Order: sequence, then structure tokens, then C-alpha cells
Amino acid sequence: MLSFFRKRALASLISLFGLIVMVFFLSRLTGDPAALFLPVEASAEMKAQFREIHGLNDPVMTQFIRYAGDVVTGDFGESLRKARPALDVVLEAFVWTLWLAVITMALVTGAAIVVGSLAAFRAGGFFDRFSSIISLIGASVPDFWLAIVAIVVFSVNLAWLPTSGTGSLLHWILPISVLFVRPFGIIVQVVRGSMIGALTSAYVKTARAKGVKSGPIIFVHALRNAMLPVITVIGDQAASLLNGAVIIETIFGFPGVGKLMIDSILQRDFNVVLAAILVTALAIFLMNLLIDLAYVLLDPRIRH
Amino acid sequence: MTLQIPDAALIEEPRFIVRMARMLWADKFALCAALFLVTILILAIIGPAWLGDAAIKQNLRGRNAAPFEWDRGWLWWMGADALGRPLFARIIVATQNTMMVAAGAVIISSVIGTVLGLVAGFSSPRVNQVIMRLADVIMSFPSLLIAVIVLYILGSSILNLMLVLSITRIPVYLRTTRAEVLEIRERMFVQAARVMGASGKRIVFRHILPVVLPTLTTLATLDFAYVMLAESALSFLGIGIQPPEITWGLMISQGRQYLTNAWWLSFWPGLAIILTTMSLNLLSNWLRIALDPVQRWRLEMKGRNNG
Amino acid sequence: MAEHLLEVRNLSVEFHTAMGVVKAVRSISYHLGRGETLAILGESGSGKSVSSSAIMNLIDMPPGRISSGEILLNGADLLKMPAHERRKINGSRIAMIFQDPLSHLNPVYTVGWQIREALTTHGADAAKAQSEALRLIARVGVPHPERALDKYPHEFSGGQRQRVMIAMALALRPDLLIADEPTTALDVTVQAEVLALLKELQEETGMAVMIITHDLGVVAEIADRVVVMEKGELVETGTVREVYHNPQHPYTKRLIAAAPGKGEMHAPQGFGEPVLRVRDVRKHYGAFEALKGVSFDLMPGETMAVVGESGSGKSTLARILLRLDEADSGSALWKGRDLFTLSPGELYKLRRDLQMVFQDPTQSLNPRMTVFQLISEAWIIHPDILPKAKWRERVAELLVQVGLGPEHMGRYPHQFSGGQRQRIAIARALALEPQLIICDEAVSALDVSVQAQVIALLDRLRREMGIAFIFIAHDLPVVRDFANHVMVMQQGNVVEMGTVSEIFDTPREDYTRALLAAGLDPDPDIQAANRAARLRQVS
Amino acid sequence: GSGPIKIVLPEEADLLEPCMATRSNIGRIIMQNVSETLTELDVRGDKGVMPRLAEKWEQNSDGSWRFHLRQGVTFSDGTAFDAKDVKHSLDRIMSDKNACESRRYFGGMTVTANIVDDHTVDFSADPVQPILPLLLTLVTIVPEETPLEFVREPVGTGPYKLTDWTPGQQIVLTSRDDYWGEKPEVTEATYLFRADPSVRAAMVQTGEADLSPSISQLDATNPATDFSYLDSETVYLRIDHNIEPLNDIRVRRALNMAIDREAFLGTLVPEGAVLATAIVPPPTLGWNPNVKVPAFDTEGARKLLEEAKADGVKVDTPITIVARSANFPNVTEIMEAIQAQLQEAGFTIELKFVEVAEHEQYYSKPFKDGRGPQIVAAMHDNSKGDPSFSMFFKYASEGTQSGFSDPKVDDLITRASAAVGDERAKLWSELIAYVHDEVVADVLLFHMVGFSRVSERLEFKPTMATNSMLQLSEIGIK
Ligand SMILES: Nc1ncnc2c1ncn2[C@@H]1O[C@H](COP(=O)(O)OP(=O)(O)OP(=O)(O)O)[C@@H](O)[C@H]1O
Ligand SMILES: Nc1ncnc2c1ncn2[C@@H]1O[C@H](COP(=O)(O)OP(=O)(O)OP(=O)(O)O)[C@@H](O)[C@H]1O
Ligand SMILES: [Mg+2]
Ligand SMILES: [Mg+2]
Repeated sequence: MLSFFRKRALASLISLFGLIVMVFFLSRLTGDPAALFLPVEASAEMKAQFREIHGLNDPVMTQFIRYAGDVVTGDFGESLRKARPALDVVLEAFVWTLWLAVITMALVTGAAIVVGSLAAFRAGGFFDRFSSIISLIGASVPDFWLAIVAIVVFSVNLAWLPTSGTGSLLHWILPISVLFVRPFGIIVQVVRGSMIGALTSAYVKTARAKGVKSGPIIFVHALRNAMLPVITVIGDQAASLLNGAVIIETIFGFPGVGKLMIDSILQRDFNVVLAAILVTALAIFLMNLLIDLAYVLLDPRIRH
Repeated sequence: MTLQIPDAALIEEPRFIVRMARMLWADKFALCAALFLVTILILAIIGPAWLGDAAIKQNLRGRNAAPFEWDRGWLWWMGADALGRPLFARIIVATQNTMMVAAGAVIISSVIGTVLGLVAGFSSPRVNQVIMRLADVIMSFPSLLIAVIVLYILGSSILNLMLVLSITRIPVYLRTTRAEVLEIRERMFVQAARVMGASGKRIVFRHILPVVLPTLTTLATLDFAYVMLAESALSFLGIGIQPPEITWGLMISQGRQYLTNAWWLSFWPGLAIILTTMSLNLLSNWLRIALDPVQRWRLEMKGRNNG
Repeated sequence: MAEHLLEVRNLSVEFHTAMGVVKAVRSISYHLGRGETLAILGESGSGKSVSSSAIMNLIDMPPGRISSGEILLNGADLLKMPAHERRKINGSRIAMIFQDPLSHLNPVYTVGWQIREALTTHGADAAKAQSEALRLIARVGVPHPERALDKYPHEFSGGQRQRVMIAMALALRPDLLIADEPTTALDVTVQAEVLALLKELQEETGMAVMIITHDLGVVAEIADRVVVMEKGELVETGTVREVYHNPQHPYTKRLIAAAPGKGEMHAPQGFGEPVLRVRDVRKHYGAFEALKGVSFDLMPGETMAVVGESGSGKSTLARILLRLDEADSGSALWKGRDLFTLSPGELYKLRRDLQMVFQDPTQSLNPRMTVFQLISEAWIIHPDILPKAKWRERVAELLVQVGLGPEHMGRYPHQFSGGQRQRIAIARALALEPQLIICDEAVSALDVSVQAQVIALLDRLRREMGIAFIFIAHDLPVVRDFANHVMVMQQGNVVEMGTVSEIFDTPREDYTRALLAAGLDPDPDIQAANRAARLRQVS
Repeated sequence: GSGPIKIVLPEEADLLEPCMATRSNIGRIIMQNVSETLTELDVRGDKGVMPRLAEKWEQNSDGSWRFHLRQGVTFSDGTAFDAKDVKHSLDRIMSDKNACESRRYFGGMTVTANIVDDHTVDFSADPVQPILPLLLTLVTIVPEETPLEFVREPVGTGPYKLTDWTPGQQIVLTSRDDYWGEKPEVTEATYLFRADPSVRAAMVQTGEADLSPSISQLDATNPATDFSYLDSETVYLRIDHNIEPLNDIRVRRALNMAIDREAFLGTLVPEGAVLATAIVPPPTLGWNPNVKVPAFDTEGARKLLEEAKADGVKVDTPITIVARSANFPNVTEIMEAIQAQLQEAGFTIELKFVEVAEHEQYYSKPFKDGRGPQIVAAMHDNSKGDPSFSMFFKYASEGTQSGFSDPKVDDLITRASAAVGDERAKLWSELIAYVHDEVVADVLLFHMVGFSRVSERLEFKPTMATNSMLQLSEIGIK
């Protein structure tokens, strides 16, 4: 087990490094931050000066070596825009994103498993059709629709919830509800599909012969067997939340890493982009590790 | 001496196509879905030639015309956009691009992802490790960044957009496939195939893939929606498809600011996406049953009862 | 009639398939009293499992349909009962041992958990369940009971799994136990123990047993009355002795005549070079040593039977010889080449020479392939064997050879009975025209008439085509009829090896003798005498 | 009355650095609220440059300027304001150790501050700067202790000080008791940031904010709270004169004639927008009322094109209009409409929408070699009252965004920049007319209007400068 972790950690480190190298060089092909940082009217000298200050005039290789050296010592550079350590900026935002992702995924997972399993239990029945329609709409509705409609209904018309921002627990309700919808739709469908197969297995018959009730048959016997694809998809959805829910963050004024990343990408604030990717990648790598462990825990036949 | 099985053998099994058609007929939801998709497909092919001109004819006086004002003419029944162009015509014309991007991206990503997943699940730990870490990398590469980089370097076109969107979707298929392969390859019938000398390729494609396929199909149909909406988000940020090209996603993103004043601008393309996703999903659920011998009776029974 | 615990009246079950309605059970009636043991005999596919599933309410409806009849338990019709009441009966009042233990055990839970669940579902508390589970699993003879409870189904041998199923079914001391071929995967000593256990429980609790089996010996040992089924119909019923000594229906007659173990024993055949030379094969699973140095030679055209207690490593040996598992050490020279060191390419070429019929037929057939696809896959993989035009013809031929019909070609595995599936697996192995077939309990799921037929077929192949067999079996009479050599295994060791007559007539080791002594005779009178003798010995 | 208010802005300030206050997202918060300048432009009336931290100023005979500083002013950190602070503030902006943005307004000149006494400073500029007092409206004053690098906690002499800044969430300014001037009614201002315009509008409606300086035209439906105002942003199409067929004046004229500007007003462009005849909006010095919007005349445009074609100009070459997504409201629709109108007149137009970084590459020099005929749609903002902030960049041969080179234009710009008073206004007027009518430099479209939503409890009228400066002291509370 330990050697498994060691190998995994090493491989992850290498790929993380590869990721950074790739982002570093590719992003530098996409334009000049000086032109964006400075107003359009800025003179060529000013731009040159700006590049000088931020070391953008050196050959890219030199820049990279410098960057890599700094990173090793824990220095992720400064944000061009914000003139603050890039890592601080990112971590500040990431905490919000992490909470948002964790809470949303916890709710989604619970709800989707219950709904998807019940739908599979009576495949083709009323509940199945109904939940399929709801979840498919959820999976394909543009999220800004939901966001704006939710604000208009719940904040402006009913005045139950604040429109946006952070502060109280109430502020979390709308963003989480809107974020909830799409992963819910997707995971319900995956659970349903996987469960239909599991529920026809012979061991389900055994359980019925033992007199086990439908509830445990679905949620104990079949579900665990059906979980492999489900947790994979949960991981995928969680990863996209960890990478930031741009639209939701933008509309609800949620200071997460998604909007930060978009802004930094569009403004070519490379240090922030790199730090953000490093932080989210680390989180995603960790999550994938947990998922791989979950496979082994869920299904004893899978060995490494 | 032959042991007879009562009755069953007497009826010759009908041809594959006939059987599928019967099973489709049996599931009315799937049938509607199939018809809808066929319509979409036809519109995708003839749309631009048929309504291409109507879709770009501007009329600032009729901007944001409301839907269901029948006296404007049938083209306007969905209303008009901010430049007074008939939404109905635009949706139809946009079908082609939308389908190309969505289908292209989904097909590319699912095929690549699945193949890599099969390889990862079935080959040596080292290859597995390499592929899985690659998946980690793609997964943690924010899709927007890939989009900006690729579209900046290669320029924005339908093809490049397809490419960008498909790269970002590879890991789901990859990881799902691999997880399933890990379990399925331990099953006895896989071992039986190995005993017969079946090559890795055959085992993977003939024995393992069919078991994973239903899950992948479900994912792929849902990804259709994902891709269309992601494309919309990219357009909004100025790195996706841009006018005068049209896609449903672009129409949604253009209608975004009018959501509270002229809801129909983004409603219809949104509805088109929802209906397409739903149809695909209904069809894939139907297919899952139709292709599974253990489940097939559900459809066959119904076919019998109904017809 | 109320004195009958169970009464089945006019039960008919049909299945819907793509090719029409299969009437699996046609209007059968039988009854079973408290403390009584009823054996259901019948050809494979005759509806034995389906009718017992109907009693358990386990038929998937649809596609299945109970088209007529009633099933009365203590006079109450189970078919008309509301679902929640019906559920309370399952497990506590009627329990079932399934035919196919691997697929019927949930692969992701430990067997301990699964046994405990049977108890807790009907109200036992956790501590009680744990101690009961331990007691049960020890009682069915699974080695190292404490450890066994924490293992997963795939970590057991076929016989051990079957014992787990038995333990699970007995957990709640049901009024009625339906046992669908409960001992096919058990070696004779364990079989004897299990049967004794059933009897004991019957005496303790007045449990009624409905046992479905192909083994006339088992019938003779345990049953009071017999029901014989053929093609979904009940063709004969009576006490064991009546039926054995005075069968009425032609099928029954044929069945009894086909009982194995009466023919002549084969002499060793092969001379000269052995085709397979196995030396000192060892295999560990973690700390557990499954094979402790197995060596033997196999001559061309010979059958080497491997008998021995369940869990002694027989299947493991088979898997290792086929490179489905890697041996820890040792060698296996096939015509001079070491199977263990071949590269994948070389192995591929050799594969068609070495085939296997697996112990668990359900799991070894791809559920998504039709019988035709399953069998013809061999020729896709090895295209030089047969041109495509001839496939249909040859599949039909093979199906007939194993006692099925060409009309089964388009069906899927789940539409067959256990025994029928096993025959498909045999046909598939034959399709490759191999030179060595490893049969892991290949005929134990077949009724004796078909079994005799299949054995005759294998024997003919052996003679005519010089195919060698490694024949793993528990059924000693079959071994006696078919094998040239016998190898007796216990706990990963070969305890004795010799020609059939050496082993059967002059066994040297105690274990071999015990095995032989535990064998059951199909004649109820002889069996009764044997039992009496055994009891005398014990006391 | 008085009390705290909440203001919701579209974009967060990523810095609160005084020398970056000329950038609108920063200036909106700190300019004149936290950091003050020596002088101030009157955007509500026509008083021109007014005193702020300087009480009065005069030009010395050598062309340098003498400023007399206000006395008794303290910074929010308690230190007193004097000439050394002024000098340091200017030096800091001019330093090459940082990327202070205000420096861009001093391109092509050197300005130095010389301390005469504690309350008097001489500014000398080379070349002589007639609009130095105007330029000083852009120089925020920081204490002399301020390091050259960017600071995160701005210290200034303004009526407010920064009391809370939670990045991503809010910025709070609280009024100072020791402010030298009149005490404003707003005691505390909390700035919130929401990128979505309809959310901003909703927030004022629900009372979560009191003021949203910019909302979408579409949301501006309540006359009691929603106001439009000319916001000094000018939309235009910058033409690259270097590439055929755009090098031909008839083609450029045709471009101008083919666009039906009027049709946009009240449809894709808000009602109150003004058709542009110059790159700077009307109240700017030298704005020329005699320059007329080119008449919409598709036929005329078509004729001009044919003429050019007859002379061998390749008018059929596809011309690309490069626009920036989300640059201003309705940008896509406006560009698509323009494309349609131009096509109507016989042009072949391709549209290309790009994100900001890419747009920048098309907009500013150096232009790419081998490019085709290009037109860049852009928006320019000059609320500073003087065209010099625009003309050089947009029209001089050396100007970064100039698409052509014309000696007369260069000469006029140089002369106007150096001139003062009426002469200056006259020269600018001449330049504006020349560029528009003779050079036909570009296609000027609209001076845009913005919409704001102001809670009914506030008394506030947005101005042209609101985009870049929002003085809390101008907000009254009912
Ligand atoms: N799901 C199904 N669909 C179609 N036919 C089925 C299905 N299940 C069982 N049958 C058919 O019903 C008949 C009875 O099957 P059953 O399993 O009862 O046989 P069995 O007597 O138990 O045989 P064995 O001893 O081989 O296990 C068989 O012919 C089988 O093909
Ligand atoms: N994957 C595994 N992990 C751990 N132990 C295993 C595994 N597979 C088999 N074993 C153990 O190895 C021993 C030999 O198993 P094997 O299947 O070869 O028995 P067998 O002789 O075929 O018995 P049976 O007649 O019951 O089928 C058993 O005790 C079993 O518990
Ligand atoms: Mg059976
Ligand atoms: Mg075995």
C-alpha cells in the first residue's frame, strides 16, 4: 500500500510538473501582458519598462528557470494585476471554491444516488420517466438562466434571499442550488443506468430469497456494485467545480477561483494562472487518488 | 438424441433491423426521440441552404419581436432577435454548426477517451500509470485555458473549437472506462476468452467494451448538452464561435442580456438543446435495453402488447 | 390436505423471449409434508429451478409469468399474498440454496456480512448474528471459520462458496429448505457432512427439504419421495424405493439405467512421451499456500482425473496450467515447451491446443453473446480451423453432440438452465479441436442421462482424436467410468496418484479410502445399508 | 441627512494604488475620495480646472508653473501635507521602478517638481506644458514616506480613508473627521462588485445596494431610480489606411456614408447617445460643432466605390472588422448591423470577434505584416476635457493606435498641444474638422450613454466622469 502511494505521488509530481511547464510555455504564446496591463494609449517605452520590471524581456527559457527556482522555494511570484503574491490571491479564492464544490457535491451525490436508484428500481415507471425528464432538463439547461431566474424570483419578487454576494449562510443558498442542478442531472442518469444492470444480477435474487426489503436491496446490495462509474462521474463533476464555476461565481459575486482564473487568463496574469492551476490541480490529483482508493474499497476484486 | 426445448425453437428469430424497428415501435418515447433527432439531422443538412438568407435578414424595426405573433408570418413565430432576424430561421440554420461542434467533440472525446481507458485498464501498470496521470493533467487543465491557448494559437474555427471541447472531455470517458475494465476483466467470461487465445484487442473490444458501452453512451448523450453550453460560454467570453457564424450556444449567449426583457432570445435555442439532449438520452436508454439480451424482453413484450 | 407444509397445484410458468413463449413449467403439482424430504429429479432444463424459483417468488415477472396454479404454504396461497407479507416468509420460513454460488453471492461484501444479513433482516441483533454466522460457517465445514467470514466470495473455491450459500440458507432454520443442486461442487466427504447436517436439522426442527439434484446417490441417501420432471412436466412421482426399483416412465427408466459407476474401468492408455509434464507447481495467495508442489505426467489420449476435497487447489491448478494465474514456481512442459515461460505470441498458438470448461457456467459465458457467437468465436480467433461458410453447420453439430439442439443457436445464456449452459461451454471448448481439455466440474450440473451422453462423447473424442483430459470432479462414479489415471489432492498436496483401478480397488492412503467410503450409491437399499454400517462404525 | 451607503460596481479594483487612480476601476473608488489631486476638473459645470489641494497657481515667465498649496491639510495617517509630498508624488509616478499608470499622460515630456517652500511648488516641464494644471488633475498626492512600489493601503488627504478591503468581496471607505474640507453626507461607503448588470440593478431594487453607476439599458426601466448620462465613451471604427482598398479616400468616405447611424439610436444604442463627429465628446475643448455627421447615403457610397473600382482600386477585397467581445453593450449586434449596411453598399465585410488580448494586437502598433485590409472597432474614453489625451495616440504618425500618417495632422497636433487658451481650442477644432472631412481618418459612430440606478434615498446625478471617478461627497442622502 505504501509503495503504491509513493509511486502514485511520484507520478503525480511528474505530471504536475509537466502541467506547469506546459501552461508556462503555452500561455506565453498567447500575447503580451504589458499591452493588457497598460492602457491602450501607453507608449512603447512604458510597455518596455513594464516588461523589464516584470522580467518579461528575458528569453522564455530564462524566465522559466527563474520561475521554477522560485516555485521550489515556495515563491509563486506576484500577480501583475494585483501586485500581491499570486499564491495568496489564489488561496483566498480557492477556499471559497472548495467550500462551494464540497457542499454542492455532497448534496448532489446524496440526492442523485437516491433518485437515480429509485428510478432504476422501477425502470420505465412513472417515477423513472419523471425523474429522467427533470434530470435531463437539469443537465442541459443553461446555468445563467437558472441563476437569473432564481434571483428574479427569490430575491427580487419574493425577497426571501439576498441576490448575491457573501456574508451570511443565506447567501450560499442560491449559488449552491443553481450549481446543484447540472451535476445532479448527470449523476442521476449515470446512477440509473448503472443500477439497472446491478439490479438484475443473481445476487439480488439471493437477497430477495433472504427476505431482504427493497430498500436495502437497492441501496446496499445493488448500489455498491453499481458505484464504479458513478464515483468516476462524481469525480469529473467535482473537478469541474474545483476548476471554478465561472458563471455562478460571476453572477452571484462569489469570490471563487473560477472567475479569478478567467480574469487572469484574459489579462495574461501568468503568475496567478499558474498558481491557480497548481492549486486546483493538486486538489484534483488528490481527489482522483481518493477515487482510486474508493474503487478498491468498493470492489474487493479490483487489485492494483 | 436431442433434448427439445418446448415451443421456443419453432419461431425463427427475425432479422436484426426488423427486431430493432419493432423494439423502437414498442417504446413510444424513444420513437419520438428518434423522429426528433432525424428531423434535427435533416435540418442540419438542409437548414443553411433553405433558410440561410432569411436568417441573416436584419430588420431593426422588428427587433426583439415577441413570439407567437402569427401575423408576421410563420418564420417569425418564435419571435425575432435583437437585429430583427427571425429566431426560427436562425435556430434551423444554426443546427448544422451546432451539431458539427457537439457531435464532433463528443465523438472525438469519447472515442479517444474510451480507447485510452481500455488500454489503461487492460495493459501493464506502467502504461496505466502514464495514461491515468495524463488524464489527471487534462482534468486539472481548466477548459477555458485550453480554449484560450488553442484558439489563440490556431485561430477560432468550428474545427478548432471541436478540438478544444473534445480535449477537455477525454478524462471522463477515460476514467469511467478504466474503472469498469478493472472490474470486468476479472469476470469469468473474459478469462474464458483468454483461454481460447483471444487477443487483447478482441477481449477488449468484443467482451469488455459492450459491457462498458451503455454507461459511456449515457455519458456521451449528456455531454452533448455540456458541449453545447460550454461552447456558449466560450462565445460569451469572445473565444468561441463568433458571429456571423451561428450556433445554438452562441444564440444563447447573445440572448443572455435580454433574459429579463426578451426571454425568447435565449429560450428557444436553450429549448432546442434540452430537447436534443433529452432525445439522445431517451434513445440511448432505449438502446441500452435493446442491446442487452437480459433486458430486451421489456421492449419485446411491449411490442407484442401494443402491436 | 392441510397437513402438507407445501402444496403446489397446477403450476405453470412461461417466459417471453424474442422467439416466442417458452413454457418452462407446465401445470405441475406436488406436495411436501413437514420434516419430509422431496427430491426433484429431471433432465437439465426441465423446469426444476424455475418451479422452485416460483415458490420463492424470484421469477422476474415479466419476462416470466406464472400462468396458472397456486402455491400453498400451510394452506395460504403464496401467489396471492401482499408483497410485504411474502417477503417475511422468504429467508425465515422458506430458504433457498442456489445452483450457481458465485453469481449468487454479492461480490463486494464479505461472506460473513452476507450470512449476518440473513439473520439481521429477520430481527437478530448484530452480536447474535455474528456468533450465529460463525457457528454456521463452521458447521458447513469451511476451514478457518473466523477468517473465512472476512473473505470475499472470489477468494473461495467453488465448493466453499456452495457451503457459504448453505450456511446462509440454514441461518434462520426455515420450515422449508429448497436446495438447488446443493452438493454438485462438494467433494464426497464434505457432501456427506452436508447431507448429514441437513438430516440433523430436519430432526431438530422438523424442516422440510426440497432437494433438486442429478445425483441419484444423494437421492438415495436423503430423500423420502421423488418427483421426476421432463420438459416442464411432472412425469413420475413416488417414494424413493418405488421409483428406483420400479420406474414407470421411459425417461425415469433411462435415467436410472444411466447411473454412472457401473461400467468397466479404463486401463491406462498412453505409452511413450507424456504430452504434459508438470513439475513442482506452487502457488500462494497472500500467506495462504494453495498448491504445495504438484507434479504429474499426462499421456496423450488419456484422462487424468483430479479428485479431492473442496479447496484443495484443483481449480487453481487448472487456472495455472492455462496461465490464467501465474505459478510461483515450477514448470509445465507441454510437448517439451514450458507453458509458464511462453511469450504471449507463442502462448496464443498453443491456446487452441489447451482448452478449459469452467466450474461456473453462468459466469464463463458472455451474457451478451448468442450461443452461435459464443461457439463460433473460437474460429474467429483461430481462423484456420474452419471456413466461415461451415460455421453454422458445425455449431449445430456441436450442439447436438452435447445434447442441445441447433435451434438454440440464437439464444442467450441467461435463457438456459444451469446444465444447458454447461453444455454450451463444453461445445465451445470442442470447437477449437484442442488436444487437451481441462474440465473443471464439467458434468456435475448435468442430469445423469445427459452426463452419460457427454461422457460418452468425451470418451469418443479421447479415443478417436487422442484428446487428453484433465478431469476435475467430485463425482467418483463418473471418474471411475471416464478416467485412466486419478490424482487425489488434499490441501494443495497430491496425496495419491495411480490408475483408476489402483485408486478405486486398492487405495493406499487413508484420505483416498475415506473419499471412496463417503461415495453414495444410487440404490436406496444399498445406500441405507451403507448408512447403517457407517453409523455402527461411529458408535 | 447622513449615513452609510452601498455602491455596487461591475468590476473589482484589483489594486487601490493612488498612482493607478487614472484607471477607472480604481479611480472610481479612491480618486478624490481617498487620494486627492492638486487640481480638479469641473465636470458638472464649465468652470474648467478648479483648485483642490492647490489653492491657486500661476505660470512663471519661463513657462514653469507655481502652485500654492492648501494649508492645514493632513493625510489619513496623520502626517501633514506639504510640498515634499507633492514632489514625491510626482517623482513616484515618473519612476521607472513601478508601473504607475498616470505616467502615460506625461508621455513625450519631462516634468519636474521643485520645492520653493513648504507650501509652494514649481513645476517645470520640457517642452513647456500649457495644460499642466489639467495634467495635475491626474496626479494623486501621497505622503512622502510612500515607497515607490505599489501599496495596498492608500493614504491620502481625501474625505475618506480605507477601513476594510476583503479582496473579492468588499471595500469600505469611512469618512474622516480631520478632513480639511466640508464633511460629506455619506459617512461610510461599502463597495460591492458584481459583473452581471441585471444583478447590479436587482441589488439596488432590493435594497442590497444604494447606487449602481452602471446598469444595462435593458434594466433601466424605472424612471424614479434609473438615469442615463453621457459617459464620455466614444465608439468608432479605426481604419488602417496602409492597405488597399482602405488607402483610397473614396472607399473610406463610402464607409462613412454607408452606415445609417440614426437607425441605431433607440434600438441597439440607447436613445440618449450622441452621433460622434470627433473622437472626443462635446464638452471637450475645441470640439467642433461645424463638423457634420456624414449623411446616410447607400447609393452615394455605392457610386464612390464604383468610381474607385474604375480607377483600379481593389474594392472587392474582403475587409475585416475586428471587434472585441463584450466591449460595450450590444457590440455583436451593432457590428452585425454595420456589416449588413456596408454589404448593402457593395463592400465585402468579414467580422471577427476576439477577446481583449487579441484585440489589443490589432488595435495597437506594431501592426502585423501581411495583414489584409482591416478595420478595428474600438471604444475610446476621454473625460479629461482636453483632446490632447486622445489626438496624439489616435492620429499622429507616431500614435500607437493611428492608422495613417499625415504631416498636416502631425503639425496641428504639435501646435495645439503647445498652445493655450482660444488658440488651443481653435487648433483642436481645425484638427477635428481636417481629420474628419479631409483625411476621413475613421468612421466615428457614437458617444455612448450609460445608465445608473440610484436608490430613492440618495441624491445623486451621474456625470460624464462617473465612469472613472465617483466622488462620494457629491452624493446627498435624503
Ligand atoms: N429468462 C428465461 N428466458 C427464457 N427461457 C428461460 C428463462 N429462464 C429459464 N428458461 C428456460 O426454462 C427451462 C427450465 O429451466 P430451469 O432453470 O428450471 O431448468 P432446470 O430443470 O433447473 O435445469 P438444470 O438442472 O440444468 O439446472 C429451460 O428450458 C430454460 O431454457
Ligand atoms: N483469489 C484468491 N484469493 C485468496 N485465496 C484464494 C483465491 N482463489 C482461491 N483461493 C483459495 O485457494 C484454495 C484452492 O482453491 P481452488 O479453487 O483451487 O479449490 P478447488 O480444489 O477447485 O475446490 P472446489 O472443489 O471447491 O472447487 C481455496 O482454499 C481458496 O480459498
Ligand atoms: Mg437448474
Ligand atoms: Mg474448483
